[in-house]
Amino acid sequence: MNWYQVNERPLEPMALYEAVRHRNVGAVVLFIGTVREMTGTKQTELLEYESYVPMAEKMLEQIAKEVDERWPGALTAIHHRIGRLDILEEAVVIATSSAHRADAYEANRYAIERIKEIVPIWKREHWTDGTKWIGDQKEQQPGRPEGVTLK
Amino acid sequence: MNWYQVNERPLEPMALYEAVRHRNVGAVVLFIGTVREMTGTKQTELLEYESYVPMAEKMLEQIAKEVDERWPGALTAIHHRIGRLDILEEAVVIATSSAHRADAYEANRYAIERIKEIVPIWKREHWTDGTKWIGDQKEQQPGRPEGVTLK
Amino acid sequence: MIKVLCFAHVAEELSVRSYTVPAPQTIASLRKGLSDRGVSGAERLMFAVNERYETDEYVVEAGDTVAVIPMVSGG
Amino acid sequence: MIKVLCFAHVAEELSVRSYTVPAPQTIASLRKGLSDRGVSGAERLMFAVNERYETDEYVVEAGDTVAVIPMVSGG
Repeated sequence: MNWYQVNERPLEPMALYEAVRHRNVGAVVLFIGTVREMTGTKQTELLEYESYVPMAEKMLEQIAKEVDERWPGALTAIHHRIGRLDILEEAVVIATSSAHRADAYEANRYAIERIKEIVPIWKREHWTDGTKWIGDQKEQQPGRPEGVTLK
Repeated sequence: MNWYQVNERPLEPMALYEAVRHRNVGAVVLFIGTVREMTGTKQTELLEYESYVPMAEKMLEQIAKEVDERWPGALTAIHHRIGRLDILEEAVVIATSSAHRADAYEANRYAIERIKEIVPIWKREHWTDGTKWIGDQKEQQPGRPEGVTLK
Repeated sequence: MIKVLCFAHVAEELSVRSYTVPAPQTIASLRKGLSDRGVSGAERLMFAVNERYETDEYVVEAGDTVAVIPMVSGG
Repeated sequence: MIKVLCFAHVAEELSVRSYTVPAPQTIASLRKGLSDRGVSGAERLMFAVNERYETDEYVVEAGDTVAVIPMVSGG
């Protein structure tokens, strides 16, 4: 299994779980992002994800390296789906593992926040009353990805 | 499926995942606690869990209610295994879901901390050099479970 | 009578999984009984009456089931 | 020449997925080109050269591939 993957295939959370398990892991955290129907009074019909795939997969791997620097020994596997997704379908799965639970939780949370900062994936909402490409709500420095190490 | 369960059967993380999903969930967090071999230089051969089962299942349900009070709408399912567990086997699975990821992460973390405070389950470590019943390392008020509401 | 259930190190130290004592009794008196019988760390034990945590001043009545609950270590 | 890749709202506004421009050019000049062609929010676009983020002063050379990266929204 590839640990960092962006493509149109349905996601398999247990494959990522199995990837990050080993004898000296005590805690695995899985995050699964699914397509939600209602946001306030707005009704989503489907989501459409687009990506600059080769760079996105590199960025996922970079996030895993950042995790390992911050929580030594923690393992991270991330798959993101692209294309058209219906309500209830999985868009992203992040699996983190560590000897102790605090690291596995924090590493996982870190990974999803970083995905929303640096991984070239875009979401287009198809609502009952129109469509729109969504920019992340995070405050970012104009023209520069948050926290990216530039040479 | 029972949402709150303590017995000797192997755990099935995906069953809990499926339980807490629905159309208005955007984030599911799964925590899976597995039996780890090494703790520093100590080598675990197996773990033995014992429980006061009917009360333990009630306490798991109480934790889910506490979660719903703190993160309205968040769903929680928890299975804990007891008996003898080998290295790599799953001891506990906690699934939480919510519209937004912050709630699902926080609810999940809250649930595992509460399990370690109020759920009558005890772990006996079988090391290569002996066995011991483990009391949680948390500081607790003597003779009183932390945070339990007493009438 | 009151039925008392024992678990983990308490069951091992007493070599019983349950025993009965006369009613009524406070939890404090049950705790002292365990201490007198040599149970270690009796001052840190928790108690549940009919599957609900109660504290030292609680009076356990005939027909109640008390669980002696050492520091838990699930997860 | 420099190959420029477009995604999401940028691709839609320009009605192209890629185009080429003469080398060398700074990212600042590519940004200005997009702004001049009517791309919205050009001042907030990010740029990657050969799959690596770079900033305005970076000089893109012939043969490089530049990706124009609107605010990402994965997850």
